[in-house]
Amino acid sequence: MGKKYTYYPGCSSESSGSHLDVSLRAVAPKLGIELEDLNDWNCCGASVAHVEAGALPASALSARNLANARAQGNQDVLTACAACYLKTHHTNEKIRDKPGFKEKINEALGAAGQSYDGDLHVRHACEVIVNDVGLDKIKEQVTNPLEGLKVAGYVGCQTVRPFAGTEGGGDYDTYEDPEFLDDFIRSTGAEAVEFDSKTACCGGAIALMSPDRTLGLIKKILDEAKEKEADCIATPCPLCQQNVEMYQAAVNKEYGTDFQIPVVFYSQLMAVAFGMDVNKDACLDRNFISADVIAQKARK
Amino acid sequence: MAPNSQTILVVGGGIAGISAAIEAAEAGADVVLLERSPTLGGRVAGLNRYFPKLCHPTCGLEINYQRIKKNKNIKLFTMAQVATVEGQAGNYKVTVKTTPRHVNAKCTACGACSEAATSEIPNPFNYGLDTVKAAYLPHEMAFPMRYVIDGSVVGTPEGDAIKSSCKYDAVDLEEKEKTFDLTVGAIIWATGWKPYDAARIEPYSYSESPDIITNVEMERLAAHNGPTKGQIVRPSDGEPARKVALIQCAGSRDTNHLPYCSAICCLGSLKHAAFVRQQYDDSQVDIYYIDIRAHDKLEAFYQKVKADSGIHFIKSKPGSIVVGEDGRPTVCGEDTLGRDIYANAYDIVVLATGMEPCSAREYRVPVEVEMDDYGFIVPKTGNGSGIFSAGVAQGPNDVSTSVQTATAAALRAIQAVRG
Amino acid sequence: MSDRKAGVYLCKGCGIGDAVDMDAIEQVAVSEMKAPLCRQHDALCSDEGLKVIQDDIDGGEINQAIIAACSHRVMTDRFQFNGTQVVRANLREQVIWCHPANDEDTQMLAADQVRMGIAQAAKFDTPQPWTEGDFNRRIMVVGGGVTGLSAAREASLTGHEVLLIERADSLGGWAAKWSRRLPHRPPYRDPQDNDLGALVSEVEGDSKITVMTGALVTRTEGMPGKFTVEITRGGAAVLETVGAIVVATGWRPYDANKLGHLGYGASPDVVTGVELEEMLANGGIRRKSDGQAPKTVAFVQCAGSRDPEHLPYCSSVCCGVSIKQALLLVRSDPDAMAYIVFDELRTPGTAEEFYRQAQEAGVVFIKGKVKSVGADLTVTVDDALLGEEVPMTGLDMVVLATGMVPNSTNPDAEAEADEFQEQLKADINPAVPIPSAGFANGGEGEEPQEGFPWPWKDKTPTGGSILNLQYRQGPHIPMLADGFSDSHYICFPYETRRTGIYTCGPVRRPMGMAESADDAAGAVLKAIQAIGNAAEGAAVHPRAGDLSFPKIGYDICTKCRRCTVECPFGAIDEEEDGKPVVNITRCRRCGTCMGACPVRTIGFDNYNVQMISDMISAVEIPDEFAEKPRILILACENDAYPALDMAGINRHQYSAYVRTIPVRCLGSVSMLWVSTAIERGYDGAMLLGCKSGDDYQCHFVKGSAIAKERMSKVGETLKSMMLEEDRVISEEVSIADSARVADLIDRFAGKIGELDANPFKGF
Amino acid sequence: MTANMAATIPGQSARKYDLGFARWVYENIEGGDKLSMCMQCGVCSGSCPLGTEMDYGPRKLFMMVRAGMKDAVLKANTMYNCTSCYSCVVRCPRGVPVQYILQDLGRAAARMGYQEAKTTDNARFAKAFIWSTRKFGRTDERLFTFKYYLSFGLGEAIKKAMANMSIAIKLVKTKRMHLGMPHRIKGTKDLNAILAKAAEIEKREQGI
Repeated sequence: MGKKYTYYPGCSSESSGSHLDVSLRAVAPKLGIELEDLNDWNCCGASVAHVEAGALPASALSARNLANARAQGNQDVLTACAACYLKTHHTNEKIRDKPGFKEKINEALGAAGQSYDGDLHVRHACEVIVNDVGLDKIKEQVTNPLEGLKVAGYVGCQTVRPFAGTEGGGDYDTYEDPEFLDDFIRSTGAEAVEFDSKTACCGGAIALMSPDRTLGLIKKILDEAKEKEADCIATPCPLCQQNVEMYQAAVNKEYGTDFQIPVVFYSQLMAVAFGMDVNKDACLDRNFISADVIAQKARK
Repeated sequence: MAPNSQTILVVGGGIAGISAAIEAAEAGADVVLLERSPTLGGRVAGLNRYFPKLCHPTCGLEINYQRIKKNKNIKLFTMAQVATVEGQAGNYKVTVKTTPRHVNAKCTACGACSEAATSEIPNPFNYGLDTVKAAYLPHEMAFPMRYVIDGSVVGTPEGDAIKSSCKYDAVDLEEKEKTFDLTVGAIIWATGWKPYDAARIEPYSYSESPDIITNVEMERLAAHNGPTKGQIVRPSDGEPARKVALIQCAGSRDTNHLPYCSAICCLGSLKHAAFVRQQYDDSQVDIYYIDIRAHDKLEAFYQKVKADSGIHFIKSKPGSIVVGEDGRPTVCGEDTLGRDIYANAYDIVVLATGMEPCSAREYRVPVEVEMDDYGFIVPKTGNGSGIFSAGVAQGPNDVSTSVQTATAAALRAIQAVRG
Repeated sequence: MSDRKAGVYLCKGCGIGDAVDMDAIEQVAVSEMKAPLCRQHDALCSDEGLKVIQDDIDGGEINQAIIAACSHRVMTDRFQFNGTQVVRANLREQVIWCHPANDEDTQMLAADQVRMGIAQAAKFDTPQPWTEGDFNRRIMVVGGGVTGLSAAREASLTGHEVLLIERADSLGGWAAKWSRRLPHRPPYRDPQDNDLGALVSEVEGDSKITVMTGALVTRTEGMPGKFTVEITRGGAAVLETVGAIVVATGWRPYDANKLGHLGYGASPDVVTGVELEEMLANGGIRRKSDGQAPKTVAFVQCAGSRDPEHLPYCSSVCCGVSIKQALLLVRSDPDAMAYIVFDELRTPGTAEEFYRQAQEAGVVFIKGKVKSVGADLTVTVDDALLGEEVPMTGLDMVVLATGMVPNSTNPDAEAEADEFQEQLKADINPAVPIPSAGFANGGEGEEPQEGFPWPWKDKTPTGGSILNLQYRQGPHIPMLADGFSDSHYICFPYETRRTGIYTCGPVRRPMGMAESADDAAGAVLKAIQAIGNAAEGAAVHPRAGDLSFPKIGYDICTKCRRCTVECPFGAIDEEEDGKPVVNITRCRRCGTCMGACPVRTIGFDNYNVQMISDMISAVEIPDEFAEKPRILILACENDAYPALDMAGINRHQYSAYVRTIPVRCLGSVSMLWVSTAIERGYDGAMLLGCKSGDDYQCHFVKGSAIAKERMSKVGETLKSMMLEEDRVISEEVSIADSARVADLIDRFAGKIGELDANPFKGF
Repeated sequence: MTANMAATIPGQSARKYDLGFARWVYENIEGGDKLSMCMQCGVCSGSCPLGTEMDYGPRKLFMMVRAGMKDAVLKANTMYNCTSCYSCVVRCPRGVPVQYILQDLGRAAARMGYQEAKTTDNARFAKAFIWSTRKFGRTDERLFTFKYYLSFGLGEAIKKAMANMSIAIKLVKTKRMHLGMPHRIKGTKDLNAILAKAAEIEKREQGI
């Protein structure tokens, strides 16, 4: 049996990022990760809530989730979404470390009769895979190595920034040139192309509100993936996945390009390489730029 | 209690250690000088020129080496470092560990071993920018003037060939790590610095392009005895580097890296700007900086360099250096005086990496010393202690200040051993 | 030396024996040069080889060893035989490593190297040190501020008596006025207690230190080990004897009255940093106008410093001092606002922590040039970061961070005679443009221009000398164009042109308290060395330990004064009739006097005009039909000669027609040597020495410049001999020029080859 | 921090480098306590993906805070071009949490009623986002997006929705957007109570 974590899926798991959630749940047991869903979890607020709701209410969103998690036990909280991780982890640290903050947050939580004192660890799924699982475990599970598949590992921002290099963040990789995703890709038997844009910004939430401001950022990422002849882009971040996949048509229209590069989650690669069902587990059918190339390359 | 030993041990044979040893010896003290590498000279031996006079460090080293050769008070051990220290002021028992050079004192520096050698190793003197035979003279100004045989050839046919090439029985492939003991009255740590690892400044892509180099590498490129015989060229293709960016505070003044200012890099880069401009009439040099710290008289050097029409100062800490589509390193950031966002491509980009004291990480001082948060050994004054520091072991100092601290440390060590 | 028994030892090691016919060389030594003994060995530097020489010495066979092997720069320690004279002839670096093996010309060169060695040995005497009279070990420290106090204490702790002279009535200097000092110990974040009082007490309680306050040095004569100083106190003068002098006269604040554009004088609430410091030490910051504590204070950096109209240099400490004062202000009153207006913020090294500390405390840093400060305290800043001109209004006080002016002269003393004022016009200008291909040019064809006016180049500091040296070369300690006392400010910071007199602290370059205290310790060590060496008759840096010294043949001396004028170290005085007198312990043994002497009557026991002339003459000159020209090279032994050695190490090949003799300094080159060479039939001569001029690289400061000057007159001599002027040239060669020097030689040899052979051959 | 901070929010100062506003920022803006550490090196602005879209980069904005240029700071579009990539945060050599400060300055500008702040895409987007969060406890991408479009008026909303229709259809087809009832958490009431309380505390502390 694996190690148990309280799992916070986040809002995207129910919509645009559902294939991350499904594929992660599929591969987790094989990696020795036991996921117990967080009770009645709410939205983390992402990078958006703050401007409208205010700093403390934005933190209070995470604090409620943390209080719920604590009520479930003291196992580590795991989330696979970059924004959920950043907000929840940061709130947790502030409650633990920032003078006076715990009192304020608990005053707010008190309105619902809840409290929380900062003693949980909030961890990103990738960090857990690096630190608790290990690459060997991934390799052990590979039955259908993705030989010959060229993957551009696109980490994005918030998965690593600003916490990957901190002690609290598990100190599992660097901010600008992280290696973990390439390691994951290689562990599945695929080839990780040298991808300088690995931590370039896709525009984040601004891409959703004003795509015209951010198409250029997305184009740069696609440009390099194409230049490096990547078969697909793999990412850990739901918003990155969404932006880079969803706006390819708009980029093509704006710049006269013809990008058709599938954008998948690392967990989808793993599910395929682990020999699991390409649609039910790996959710390749949830990519609207066809990611069938992954299944095709997988050695049967 | 009278001190038992009047010998002063100087650890480190860079400019600070050399100066401390000679100054103490010329005042009559007995000195043992230890150097970890095969030759004296330390970091300065690898510099092309000094600021602000643009004169060659080897000139001063030659004088110092002559002083050592003529002074009977100095005993020199190379490839030696301190393993342990016990005791107190006036009576320290020091265990010294030596690593094998595989060449003994019979070496005449004739060079036959090097001719016999076939394999090449990265040249440590040139920071690995080129290679050198596995039997090599560290450089033409090496002191002692004696060859080194790299351990990689021990037990190989090449090693045997090297050994048999020597007519003077100077090759000793059997040589092992050794230790010996010294009794000394005072110790001066002059263990110097190493360049901050530029690869750790990830946005500056040091590992991504051969044309992104560090300031110490620039010294080697510009030096007549460097990998390019003094031609400042792009390491990637050997083409002249006519457009050059110098990036200040690459690591220094940065709480993510070295929180202190390394004090020498601004002047070093001003010097590098002059190197490039001296070599190519149609060159352009851009210096990216936060503050130009040309303190005291060195301000004159800054003003001189500033007066050159081919050198531009951009007050900006670049956000990143990326390798552009044409393969040229491109410096990206904001010009804080104009608020322009720039992306400028260069032939080479030179990172003015800071100084990290060897005592911080590389080398643990095996005796109780007061050390600050960065690993600099806090200088001691007055009586009571027999442990002193000099040069960059003490703080980020330039050559002149290192010599100053070394001379002061020599005096205080003399005070300690003479009670 | 009357009974010379020179043994010649020919080393065949390192391939010498393979490249050169050593038996033929032995023939030259024995048959031609009449060496009483000559031996060959396969490796002279081996234990066996050394034993051969030692046995000859022990057996009384020889008392001079001429070792023809590698360069004298290597195996120096091995070829030492307990006082037996050793002469080295370089067959390796400068013969077989840079010329083809088994070649006629290489063979001739090797033979000449041995001939020169034998000729040198014949004129080589072991120097006897000069140790006449008593040598005093006491150290005089001039200046009782932090630097001088530290120097006195350090000297005392090292066992020396000290005479400490302070012109004020009490010890302490400026630092005694500071409330707190800059942090110099970890964590470098907070102003530290001013512990100067403790140092003053230590000095006052030190029985080895004699303190004289209210005193001035009014006259200094003598030399290291034997200085006589006149000290005047309250009108009365006393004479004291000291062995060495440490000058720690420090600095004074730049006169704020010259800073009218920064509002000084327009409002009483525009004050200097020093004035603010005095307030801090005396109860806190108060406005002079109304006695109120100011709430809003701007600190203007570079008030005078880094300004061509005022002080061209950076005063180094002002940024730190303003940060300290601003911190003290905002800490004493949390509502107070402190602004530091700067151009470049200079907190080098760990002082960066102090900068951060001030920011954390809320001190605001504004980058920009202050254009004016009004009587209403409005500071108008060209705000570089906002990109607009900003009037800062509502200030309660403006503090000008005025710079440091070195007390390299005593501003209160009367200036010396005009002829000596000339000495203050510094001869070295650090702002000279860097000569180069692209440097300081708009492009090709444009003349390099001086970008930054260096105003002190032609001005002289006010006041009289510090020591009133009774030297032929004047009363002052030489200074550089920025007004600071001369110092070789890179490799050897304590070197001055006045042996036994060491400057330290801010008189040498701007520095703070901690660095000054360290600098004092360094200067004291140099003073101790000067005393020790003087007593042993040995030279100090750079020819440390050299026992030789210049001797003047007074029967021939014409009292022409060239030696007294040209000595870079002011070591030679004149008696009233012009007779030169060498103050031997001031001498650095460079030989510039020897080169200067028109009648060649100055020389050293082991280095003299005749010796080099004989070496030149010992070279075999092929006749004019042999088409084998000979070129004499006189090379500076510290730079050019090692460069030639390294040319060999790098196997750079060059003409084998050259015959090279190392010289102590080009300044020591007697023009007789050049004329001897020409008369003997050499076809050309090259002088290879260090860079001269404003960025000179000569370790004897003026040697190469003087040689250049002398060389300019050689052309006339050549013309008078009906020879081409360009047969004799002078080149600047640095130690790093190993590749270039080979090229220079070949080009010159090529030129000489184009000329007819020297008609004096065979005369 | 006092309960009546509201009275101390400084107005726009007539005098450059009046520290009233800066001190308010230091004390009340998230991460503002580190703002004084900025040494104006420009690494933040130079690292910013949308730096070219900004009226002023973060560096200059911070200098303007110090200079007391309250109106210019709070009217700037800088805060709304931050993508939260955190490059500035990890690169800042002085540990200034640039992104946090920008975000909170944007919030402060909106609260203080600056029209420039209230009419940005970001403000409209955030309003819609929070609406969903408050209503359902979670983000319903479909509903809040349309709500966001509606903030531009009905006509504009339909235009925007039509423009994105192909994406929406693809999302639905790939099971990444559902067409049923929004997922609603059980504790929406608790959540809203907590949020209201937090807002109340914040207003008490900062006066806005």
